[in-house]
Amino acid sequence: MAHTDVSEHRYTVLSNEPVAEGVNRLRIESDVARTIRPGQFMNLQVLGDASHLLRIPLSFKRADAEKNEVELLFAVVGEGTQRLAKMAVGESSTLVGPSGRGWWLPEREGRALLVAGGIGLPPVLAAASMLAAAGVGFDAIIGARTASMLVHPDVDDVVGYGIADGAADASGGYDPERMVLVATDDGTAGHAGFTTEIMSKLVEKRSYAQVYTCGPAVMMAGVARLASERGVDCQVSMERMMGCGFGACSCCNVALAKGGNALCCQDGPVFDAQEVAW
Amino acid sequence: MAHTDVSEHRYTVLSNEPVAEGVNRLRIESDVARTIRPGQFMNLQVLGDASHLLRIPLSFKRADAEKNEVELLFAVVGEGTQRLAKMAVGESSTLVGPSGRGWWLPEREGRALLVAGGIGLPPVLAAASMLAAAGVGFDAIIGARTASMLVHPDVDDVVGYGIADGAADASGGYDPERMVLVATDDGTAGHAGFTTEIMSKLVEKRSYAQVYTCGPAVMMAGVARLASERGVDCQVSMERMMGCGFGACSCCNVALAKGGNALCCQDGPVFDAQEVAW
Amino acid sequence: MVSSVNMAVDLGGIKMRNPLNTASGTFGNGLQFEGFYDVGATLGAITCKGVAAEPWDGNPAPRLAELPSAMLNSVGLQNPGVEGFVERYGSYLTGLREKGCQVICQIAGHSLDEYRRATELFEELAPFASGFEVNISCPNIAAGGAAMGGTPAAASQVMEAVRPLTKRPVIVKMAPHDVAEIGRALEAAGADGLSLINTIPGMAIDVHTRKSRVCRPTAGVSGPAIHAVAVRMVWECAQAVSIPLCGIGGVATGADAAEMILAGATAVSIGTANLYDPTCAPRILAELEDWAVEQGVSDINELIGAFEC
Amino acid sequence: MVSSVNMAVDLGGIKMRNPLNTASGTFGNGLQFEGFYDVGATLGAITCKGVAAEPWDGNPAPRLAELPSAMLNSVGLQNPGVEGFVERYGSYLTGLREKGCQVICQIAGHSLDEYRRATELFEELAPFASGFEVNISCPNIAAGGAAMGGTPAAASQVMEAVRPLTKRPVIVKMAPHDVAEIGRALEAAGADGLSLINTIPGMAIDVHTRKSRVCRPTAGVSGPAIHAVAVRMVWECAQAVSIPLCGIGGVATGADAAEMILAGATAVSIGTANLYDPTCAPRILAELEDWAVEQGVSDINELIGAFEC
Ligand SMILES: Cc1cc2nc3c(=O)[nH]c(=O)nc-3n(C[C@H](O)[C@H](O)[C@H](O)COP(=O)(O)OP(=O)(O)OC[C@H]3O[C@@H](n4cnc5c(N)ncnc54)[C@H](O)[C@@H]3O)c2cc1C
Ligand SMILES: Cc1cc2nc3c(=O)[nH]c(=O)nc-3n(C[C@H](O)[C@H](O)[C@H](O)COP(=O)(O)OP(=O)(O)OC[C@H]3O[C@@H](n4cnc5c(N)ncnc54)[C@H](O)[C@@H]3O)c2cc1C
Ligand SMILES: Cc1cc2nc3c(=O)[nH]c(=O)nc-3n(C[C@H](O)[C@H](O)[C@H](O)COP(=O)(O)O)c2cc1C
Ligand SMILES: Cc1cc2nc3c(=O)[nH]c(=O)nc-3n(C[C@H](O)[C@H](O)[C@H](O)COP(=O)(O)O)c2cc1C
Ligand code: FES
Ligand code: FES
Repeated sequence: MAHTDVSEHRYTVLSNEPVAEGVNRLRIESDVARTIRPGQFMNLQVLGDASHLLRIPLSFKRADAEKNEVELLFAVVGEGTQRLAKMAVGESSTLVGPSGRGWWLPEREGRALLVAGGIGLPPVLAAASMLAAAGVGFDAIIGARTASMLVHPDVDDVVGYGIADGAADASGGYDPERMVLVATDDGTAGHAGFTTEIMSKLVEKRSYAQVYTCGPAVMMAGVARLASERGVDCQVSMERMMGCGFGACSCCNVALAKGGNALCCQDGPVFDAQEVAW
Repeated sequence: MAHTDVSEHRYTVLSNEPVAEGVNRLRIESDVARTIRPGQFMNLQVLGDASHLLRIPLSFKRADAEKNEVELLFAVVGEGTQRLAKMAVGESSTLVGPSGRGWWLPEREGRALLVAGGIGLPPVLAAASMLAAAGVGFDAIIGARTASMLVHPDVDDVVGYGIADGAADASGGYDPERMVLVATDDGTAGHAGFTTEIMSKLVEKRSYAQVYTCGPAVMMAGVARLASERGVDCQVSMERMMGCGFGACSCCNVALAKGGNALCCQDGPVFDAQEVAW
Repeated sequence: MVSSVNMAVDLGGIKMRNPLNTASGTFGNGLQFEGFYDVGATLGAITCKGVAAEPWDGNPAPRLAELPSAMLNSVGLQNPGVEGFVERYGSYLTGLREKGCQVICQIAGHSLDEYRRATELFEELAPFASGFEVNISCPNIAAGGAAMGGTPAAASQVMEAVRPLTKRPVIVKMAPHDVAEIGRALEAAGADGLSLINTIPGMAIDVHTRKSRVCRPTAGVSGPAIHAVAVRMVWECAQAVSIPLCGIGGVATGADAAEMILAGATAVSIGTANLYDPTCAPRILAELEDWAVEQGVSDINELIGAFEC
Repeated sequence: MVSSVNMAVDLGGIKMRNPLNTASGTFGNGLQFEGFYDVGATLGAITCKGVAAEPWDGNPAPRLAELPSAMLNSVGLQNPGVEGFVERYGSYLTGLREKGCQVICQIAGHSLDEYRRATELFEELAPFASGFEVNISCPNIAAGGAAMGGTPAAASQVMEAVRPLTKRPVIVKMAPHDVAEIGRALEAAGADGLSLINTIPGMAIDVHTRKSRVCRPTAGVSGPAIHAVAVRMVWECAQAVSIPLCGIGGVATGADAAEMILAGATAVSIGTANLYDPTCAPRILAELEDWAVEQGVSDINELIGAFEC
């Protein structure tokens, strides 16, 4: 319950550039790299505009404890992320983290399925690396509104890319079983439609022990329903506006199926989908 | 009374660099150069921090109507001027101006005396150029807290420099009569003490038709008193916190000797010293 | 301004071509903005600076301090008196009326008698006034202002004093305090509309000198920092009265103005934003119109009070 | 922290080593900040989140919106009930006391009876509590909270209900409303101190959906945007009562805390700043101490109410 490992760390921008329409890749140097685990997040302060008090909570794609480096992907959506996108190499500020509870490995044996929608991608890529490292096989469904918003190089890098069987895995090896499927709302790449449409077909062909998903709330609810119908465990990474990001304000509640509220920043952001009141 | 010539103009930074301790020279390109007159001011918006609503009122040193260029000097004192000091060449924002009533030429024949304290310098330099252009002879007393805060190149450029008789004037000519005297609080350059101490001696040696002064309120009050004792006309450029800078809010009142209040931004910033309730 | 949406609203008998008004004391008397845009051709109405029967000097300097996303002012209603006001601005304001922009003159006073005298003088000298706004909420004067508007009874007294003296619409400018209760009392006393809120009393101390950063211990906070509080008060007041409201407080964008309308305001005044962003009004108006179009209504009046809760 | 200035203050019987306290609901229950600094060794006191006799779920999401220099929250006092609270935090809070940091437990309730039951449970289960703060000012619950503290009579009732049940110091957390009048009533009802202000009710509307940006129509505004208003209320209250005050509202720097003290606060709580700048408290404390030195006093108590007007 207590997260006394959450602390304030400096971070310095190593690189910060667009990698898809409205999406930046940010590499930072920070001590948080040593302790942060896949699915956890950090809360970044972007200096410059004192009228915006709140930090920006971001999940991450990959952390390198030896190099003290973290790689993040963020969507430029509002004023905070616009200012973050303007941070230049060498500029520095502080972050609070590592925050919350990350992904856990499947509790049952078997294949995993990753489903990422939009900017839900980074924690899903972190899950992919975690699974690859643990030797757990997985397939992935990656959704975006349109082809130009797909973060090609990063997906490729971690899970392989394209509507094809078999893809390079994070360790550079090759998983001949892996399927990586793409959906765009407008059909400009892969399936024209939703990730859940692909998923509902995929779960008929292959059986999974665990689903990992992050994306728009409505997508995650759909993924959770499909998983539950098939009796597959499902972990969801939830998003909430955050006042603090470390359990101090109770602003980030997630309603629970059993009644009552959990805190997204402390009890999540990763939850067992069954526990969430959708 | 109405200043319907006050308008919003874009400005673009041409150069912006320190010229003395805590003082920047800023050159901007802006249409306001066409209409602004010595002693008037403009109210600059510096983007970036929405928590600071107010613009920064700045007088100017020189305006070039043909090139659309204005040259300003500003002291870096608080968050607004710190952000202004970070504006890079090519960045642009808006300014409101030309604002207020500027200096007027002496109403009587004779020599003028300029007294500038600290960052009161820029409008005094503008007055010097105005006088030089009108062929009015003048002397100048320039004060600063310490030598490193004296804006050498700019003073030199406009009125000549140093504790010496005779100096180059703004038009590049030479006025063999001109005295340019310097005072620093700590004696690191020129007279050790206040500009008013120099002035009280100078007015015994030379007679003046008009004094022009800008600087800390206490200095201007002293200058005004000395001028009035000698029966010399005196124009003062006053400073107030400004809500608007164009007569819309009545926040910038200057108490008048005859009772009541004038508005610094509209009826000033230049006032006849006799009219002000010191 | 050709628009597919009807933007005209009626603020208690003051027929505005669009909901945009200006907050008293933040717009000079209009003239100061002519270098920025054509005031008469743009706004629905302007509200002039508070004016008393006789000239007032206002407070000593300093009158202004900057606060986070806000400013603190203690102007204290410096004004030239009704006669001086009409002399300086009468012909300009008559011109505004001719261009279709309504002119609301604001009445200030230290006592019931002074409110009466100012109203009588306005009636006599200001044919250009479309209506009046009675200021019972200035926090920066020792007598009158907020001191006269602090309770339902005191507020009604002022309204009852002014009401018989003019047939033109009278709206009352309220302090950010008990707006439902005082609003009801003012409606009963004959107000044609209410405008709210005036600045919120606040205090800024220079901790080095231990003295106020402005000329009096407390002064008025305005700007984006007070917007959410102002919207809430407009909403509370709208539930309590049936006369139209003019929403004021921290409006700086079309969305801010739209919030006021959804909360129940018929008109919206721009205040502090005029000072730091003097060209904001035409932009806010355009944004407001875009929003009305986006909302799919044919008349902006359909959006008044359309907040869903 | 060795200092030439005595920083110790007495908040109505709660003896604090320095004036810094934390605002309820913005500091978890201390434990959440242990990764940032040694809470027990730093602060004068902490004030825990409001706790009721039984667990409360709080409000549905969304509970938070960002505003200019402020935030808007509608948490609605989610809490695990006194038993759950003591179970989870009791030993940690006992540890804080041992380190010299006072622990103020906040009492919440929907009715007089619930306030009484919570107090009784605290008395029984929380020996670590240095004193209590009664929350009669939460704007985010339908019953109790601000609804119980809106008038002098209602506020006194709560204080009178709680007073006989404990011998420990009881302070009351006030809403930003009629603080002089209600403060006097609370003093008469036996309060040992007052803390103010709670969040200011505000409203933020999503103009596209026409719905509130948080789960209820109105919610509480906090942060730097409300600081000047909070300082003014502390000053008004200080004139009206002789019990000590804890100043709360938008404190983010030593100067902000110093303003509160000059206005009449004995202690100062940090609220929202803890959330976005979790290491701020030790910095604010150092700045406050530097200021006391600069002011040339040997005891910070000399600066309480030392505003010059
Ligand atoms: C645990 C967690 C992990 C996240 N990881 C990532 C990530 O890896 N990459 C990424 O691009 N984004 C991520 N987000 C979302 C990201 O925090 C928001 O997009 C960002 O805070 C928006 O800031 P802004 O100032 O630019 O936008 P604003 O102008 O504040 O808002 C723009 C939009 O974003 C929404 N928003 C604002 N703050 C949040 C928030 N804290 N959570 C969710 N939505 C928000 C607003 O409701 C609004 O619709 C994460 C959020 C959480 C809670
Ligand atoms: C008509 C006029 C002309 C001016 N010309 C110049 C000039 O040519 N060069 C120059 O360096 N400065 C000039 N100033 C002063 C300049 O406007 C202030 O230094 C500046 O606004 C400070 O902004 P800030 O945000 O950095 O400081 P803040 O953090 O806001 O304040 C720092 C200090 O500056 C003072 N200050 C803030 N605003 C003003 C203001 N509007 N007027 C006076 N003092 C203020 C504050 O009281 C405080 O002591 C002029 C001011 C006026 C009114
Ligand atoms: C400098 C200044 C002067 C003001 N003068 C008056 C006034 O004369 N009469 C009045 O009713 N309100 C006056 N107000 C209050 C505004 O009309 C408005 O109610 C308040 O500022 C809130 O709106 P805002 O946040 O948009 O500025 C003044 C406000 C400011 C900032
Ligand atoms: C997220 C949040 C939760 C709060 N919860 C409580 C609470 O449980 N009890 C209470 O008395 N005040 C609560 N408050 C109010 C604060 O204690 C404080 O009075 C207010 O936020 C003003 O101070 P600030 O501007 O420094 O935050 C809460 C405030 C916030 C922002
Ligand atoms: S964001 Fe503050 S408790 Fe989760
Ligand atoms: S600054 Fe607004 S009237 Fe002068």
